[in-house]
Amino acid sequence: MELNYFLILSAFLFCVGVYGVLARKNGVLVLMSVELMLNAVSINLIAFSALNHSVSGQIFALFVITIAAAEVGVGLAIVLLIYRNLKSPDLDKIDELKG
Amino acid sequence: MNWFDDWALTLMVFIPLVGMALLLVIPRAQEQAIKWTALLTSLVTLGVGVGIAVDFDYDAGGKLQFQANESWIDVIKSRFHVGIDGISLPLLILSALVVVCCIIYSWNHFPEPRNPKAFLALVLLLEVGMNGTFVAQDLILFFIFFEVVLLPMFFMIMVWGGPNRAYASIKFFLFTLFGSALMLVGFLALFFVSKEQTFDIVKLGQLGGDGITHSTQMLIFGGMFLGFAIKVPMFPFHTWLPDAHTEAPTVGSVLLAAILLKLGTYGFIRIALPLLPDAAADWAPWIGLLATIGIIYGALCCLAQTDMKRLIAFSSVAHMGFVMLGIATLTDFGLNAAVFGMVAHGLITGMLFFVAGSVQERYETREMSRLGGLLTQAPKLGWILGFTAMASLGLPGLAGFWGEFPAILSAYNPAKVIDGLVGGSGGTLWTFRTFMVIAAIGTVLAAGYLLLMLQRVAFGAPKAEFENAHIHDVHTSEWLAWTPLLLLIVVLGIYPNFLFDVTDGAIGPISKVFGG
Amino acid sequence: MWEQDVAFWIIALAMAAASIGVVRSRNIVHAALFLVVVLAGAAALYILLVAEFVAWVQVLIYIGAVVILFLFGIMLTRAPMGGEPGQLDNDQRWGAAVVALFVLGVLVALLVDAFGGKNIHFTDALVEQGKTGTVGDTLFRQYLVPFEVVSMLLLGALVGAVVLARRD
Amino acid sequence: MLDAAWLIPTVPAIAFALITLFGKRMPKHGAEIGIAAVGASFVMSCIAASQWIDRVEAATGHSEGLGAFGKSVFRAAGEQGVEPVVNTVTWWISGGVHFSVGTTVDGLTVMMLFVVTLISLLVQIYSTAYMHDDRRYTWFFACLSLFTASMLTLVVSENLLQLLVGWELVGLCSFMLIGHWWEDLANSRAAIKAFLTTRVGDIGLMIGVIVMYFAADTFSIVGINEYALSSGAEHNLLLAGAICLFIGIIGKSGQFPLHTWLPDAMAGPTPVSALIHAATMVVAGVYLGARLYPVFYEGFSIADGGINFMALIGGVTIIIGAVLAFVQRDIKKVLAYSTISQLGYMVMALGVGAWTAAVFHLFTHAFFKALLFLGAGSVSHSGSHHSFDMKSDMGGLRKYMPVTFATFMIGSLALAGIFPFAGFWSKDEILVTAGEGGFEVFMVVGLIGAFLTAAYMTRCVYLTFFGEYRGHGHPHESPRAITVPLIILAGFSVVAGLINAVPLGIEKFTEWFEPTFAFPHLVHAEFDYGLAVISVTIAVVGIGIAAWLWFRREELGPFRGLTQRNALARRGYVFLENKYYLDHLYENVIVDGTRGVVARAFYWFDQHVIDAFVKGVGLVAARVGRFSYDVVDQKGVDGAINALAAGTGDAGSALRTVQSGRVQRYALLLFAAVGLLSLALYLVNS
Repeated sequence: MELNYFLILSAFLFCVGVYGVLARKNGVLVLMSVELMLNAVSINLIAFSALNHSVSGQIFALFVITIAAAEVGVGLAIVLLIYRNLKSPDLDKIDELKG
Repeated sequence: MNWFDDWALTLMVFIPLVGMALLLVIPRAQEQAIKWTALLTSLVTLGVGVGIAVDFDYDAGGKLQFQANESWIDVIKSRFHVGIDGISLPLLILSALVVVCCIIYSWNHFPEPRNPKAFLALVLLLEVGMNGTFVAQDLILFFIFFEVVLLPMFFMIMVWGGPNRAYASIKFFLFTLFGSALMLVGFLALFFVSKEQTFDIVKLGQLGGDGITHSTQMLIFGGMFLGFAIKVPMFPFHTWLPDAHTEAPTVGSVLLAAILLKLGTYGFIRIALPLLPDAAADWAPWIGLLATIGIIYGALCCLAQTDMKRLIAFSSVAHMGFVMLGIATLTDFGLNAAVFGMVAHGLITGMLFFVAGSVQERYETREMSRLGGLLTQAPKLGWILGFTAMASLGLPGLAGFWGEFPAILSAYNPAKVIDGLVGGSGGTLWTFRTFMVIAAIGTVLAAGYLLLMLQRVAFGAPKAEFENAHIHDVHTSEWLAWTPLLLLIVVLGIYPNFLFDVTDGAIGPISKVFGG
Repeated sequence: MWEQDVAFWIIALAMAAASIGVVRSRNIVHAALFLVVVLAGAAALYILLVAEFVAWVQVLIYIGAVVILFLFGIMLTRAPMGGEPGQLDNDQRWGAAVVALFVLGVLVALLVDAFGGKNIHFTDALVEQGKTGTVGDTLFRQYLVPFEVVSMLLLGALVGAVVLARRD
Repeated sequence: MLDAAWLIPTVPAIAFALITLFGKRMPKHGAEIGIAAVGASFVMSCIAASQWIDRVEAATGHSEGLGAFGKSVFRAAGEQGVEPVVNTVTWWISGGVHFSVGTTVDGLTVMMLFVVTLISLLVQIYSTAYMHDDRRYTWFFACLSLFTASMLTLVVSENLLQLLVGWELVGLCSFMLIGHWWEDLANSRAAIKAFLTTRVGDIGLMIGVIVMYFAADTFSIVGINEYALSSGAEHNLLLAGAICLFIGIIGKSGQFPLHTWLPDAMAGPTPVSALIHAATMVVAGVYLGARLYPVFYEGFSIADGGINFMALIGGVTIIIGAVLAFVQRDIKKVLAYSTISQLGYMVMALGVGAWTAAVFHLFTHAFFKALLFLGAGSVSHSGSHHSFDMKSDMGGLRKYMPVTFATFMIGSLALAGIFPFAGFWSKDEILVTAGEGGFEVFMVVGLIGAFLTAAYMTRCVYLTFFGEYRGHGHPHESPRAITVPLIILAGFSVVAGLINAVPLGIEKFTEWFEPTFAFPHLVHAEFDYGLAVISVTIAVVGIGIAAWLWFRREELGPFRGLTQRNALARRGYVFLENKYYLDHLYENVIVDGTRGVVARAFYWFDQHVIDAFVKGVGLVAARVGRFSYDVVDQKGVDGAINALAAGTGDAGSALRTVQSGRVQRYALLLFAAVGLLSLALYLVNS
């Protein structure tokens, strides 16, 4: 099977994720988009693992999954905090760093 | 002591880094702990340095000792290769010593906005870079350490500097960075065109530019020349120096004058000359010319100054001119004189900046027209200023003389491989003898501006505005910081062999290439 | 081998469509459900690539845990379900689209250039390496230290999340 | 002692350190350390001298000692004589060559050791009284000790480099002691002037040392002398070396045209003037000339007669110094110009081949000039209330200060060259050797100088000790610490000349002190009674005319007010008053010119050309950066918000618009940049 099938699919997922991260206002949705990007990476890792007959790619994918879980946990906590403080989960409300 | 032989230099370089890391974790409020940590770190470093000096095989000063050669960045064939010979040793010890003195000096007078934690951390980081440069035997390693010193010095001027600090610090940073960029290009070019494709200074030195066409050598040397000459600084690349010195805090000025300027001249002796001897021989008369111009030019600019620190800064241009003149002759005499001159200038000008800083701290001005009568108000400080000025003007019996006189001596008879500015190889002698006479005139001008400074600052009666000011004489911390420097100035002046004996063995192999 | 190709295309199209759904859906709960499709698709791909252990972990952790977390998050933040178009999007939608497409273009060009013509060969060895035993072996021998580090990270994340989200 | 000569300078050097560190806590505030040290040095010098004399006499085969006046035996031409005693250790190495430091002891050395230590000792004793209430009494003694140490180092040095060290260190001491009362800016100016002027000469010395090093391949004095006399010596090198070294002598020994610092150096305390600016330091130049005599002898071709650089400068200095001594009001300045003039004699003597006469004159001059200076100090200390102005604060002091008067008279007569005082013997020897060596011109110059010397000293003595007292103090005789040194020096001024009283058949000075190793074979002229009579007559006439002018002033109708009536006389007087305008040339034209115009011009060049170029490069770089930011970045990437920034070009507000504070805006830029960079990399690499 062509390696590029997987890579291009993953690139597509990644870019959709990028779009989501950039364009979505709701914090939870941004986090979901981040998950899309992470998955894209995982697919890449598995694909290369199969190409090179090396198990390391799978291990990395496992780590990515683990870290994604952690990220979602912390991320959602942050979104909750934002919601609690601003009464809205929208990210464009936070602009304290505005120069 | 095998263990020590392998690790001493690495320790020397990285103990300050560890000390700096320790400083960073100590809370800001615990000032005493911070100061003591910094002092102990620098003392331990100096201790290692003394251990190296004791263990050093002085009969084999030309051989690299305390070598460590580990793989580092394999991708670009750069290795962690450190080692010292008779040229590096004195400078390494000087660097470790001056840092200790600086930390002691700043004990009770940190410049505004205080913050000893950050200040001392920067000093220690600076030491990492300085020590590293003096021990590195790999071009990339050398370059990295050479650049490491920029950042702490930049921040030191930027944060603790005088009123015009932003301008001075950025000028310093960009100017020197510009030079080192060209130098790096030179290093890379050397890597690619050399026979062995290596960054190892020892190996490249053995090749001695073998197999590189002459025009390429000239270009590569030109790149290195710019990098080193800006650091030295040689006329006409010196204009960052007065601004940086004038604005820098006292300790910054001292470190800048005592060690940082030496990185440039050290680079010439360690890298530029042995790696590209043919190009060096062709560049030499021009280096000599710029050095001689620098001697007279720096001295004349000194005479026009009204600001004490700026005067001392310009005097560095003149004094480093003597060092560069010695290097340009490519002879034993000249190179030995250059190393001696580097150490002597480090001690003496460092002291001058210390004193200038103390004067500024007491009178809150460096304008010489407002000062006067220091000898009546703070006699000991005044005499130390006088003593240091005398050392600086090259009085025999003090260290400065042994940098100046042999440099002038060497210009009488430069290496045979050099061509004159006019008249080809036949004109060499006259070219350099003209330099010799002009440099000798420079010594009179040096006496002129230093004595003038002494007269305006120390002699006479105090001006009306300071007549009733309470001027404290030399503090304990100042005594502690200055005594080693003052003693060294005297000891090296009376018995110069302490230094010449160490350097001579290491200079021999370099000058041999030039038939010296 | 055509079966695998067919399977891939089906999964891929489903994932692509679902992923668009994630980022374009007006209903936030729908978005989460679309995400489930994408994640499941990814798991299916893993199986296609004989990485069964990772596939099951994907299903368990992602679909089983992460998506549930998302749903909790949605409920806790009272996200609007359905409504005005663009309510969930900000004002730089078009810029984002341009950038994403641009990055996609670059990536595809790069990938085609770099990996065009490379094929994955499904062999017995590949099957062997995808087995749980092999993966476990590697994980607890070669990658033991990273594994421990990741566990510390998880602990840190746990504590962090508690600290952040706690009402006090 | 000849082998341990290094001890002689070391003892005062240690004394310097001790006085500096502990002097203030000592009961006599450090003076006792200084006197003890220099006393020890004096004793050691005497031992060294007697040992050397024994050595010489053993070599020449008769040993009657000092008391016996026998006809001396001299070596024949080409015969090598008594070798100097040389001891060295390694000082520094360069290029594998070892450079040594050590001592050379020969006749010249022991003579100088004796003179320097004796006068240092007397001056230190004198200073305990003279400087009694000084603010920096201890420091003064420390400086004197350092000076003695440096001077002795210079004297015993084995090589030129070491000599250079001593040479500069005595200069430093001179600087510190002239500027001893630095509260007054005039004093520190004089100190700096002295230091800088001698440093100008030191350029010559330094280059001369270098030239001689490369010519002879050694710094060793003996080695250089041997080289100069060897057949392989290059005359051009010797000439160049001799000229350069002589420039050093001009600076140090106050020769025309670098003599102007010496009168100003009188700003220092009087004992310093006696020790440094009369007896010892200023003769260091003459000493160098004598030490390296073969170089000068061969370099200037002195054996050929005629006119040479050295003799010419010496001759000019005799006259210009003596003439200026007439127009001074300050007694110390009279003596200073007199010193210049007498140094001219010594240099001229070297230039005309009269080595022994030059060194002999150095020897005698040291005693009577130190005596005169100390006498002047005694006058100001006890007679004129710390003033040195002869015209307004002195006069008639012979009644109040008999000892000072008597000793001062002896010194003056010795200086004027009256038989049988010390100055007569040495001056006469110079004149006679000049006459016989083919330098008749310089003999005449010497005679004119003798006349002038006698005349100005008469004026000086008259103004100080005769007539009515014009001061406002209560003159009395000085304390014993002052008078005893005066008496001792007066004794030497009377008898020192007899050591080489040629007509009496005594030539001990020549025998003992003239080098016989690596030294040109000099002709010793026979004593000439006719010339001796002429020179004494000329001196007596000089005294007579001057005395007549000053004692019988009422009868001097035609001469009084000459400067008011005659334009030529007035111009001449003004010309002398301004010291030939040399000071104007040096201070106003050269120094101020360098400091003011040249230095400012260079600094202007530095700031406005070189630095401006650097700044220009920086500015252009900044412009380019601003442009690329404003136009490329702002209009291209973030055109919507750019309107704000592009108009003002203000980087601050431009940055502000980018910094929206929104994470996603940053992320957008980030990804765009990543994409662009990847594309760029891709395009570059493909």
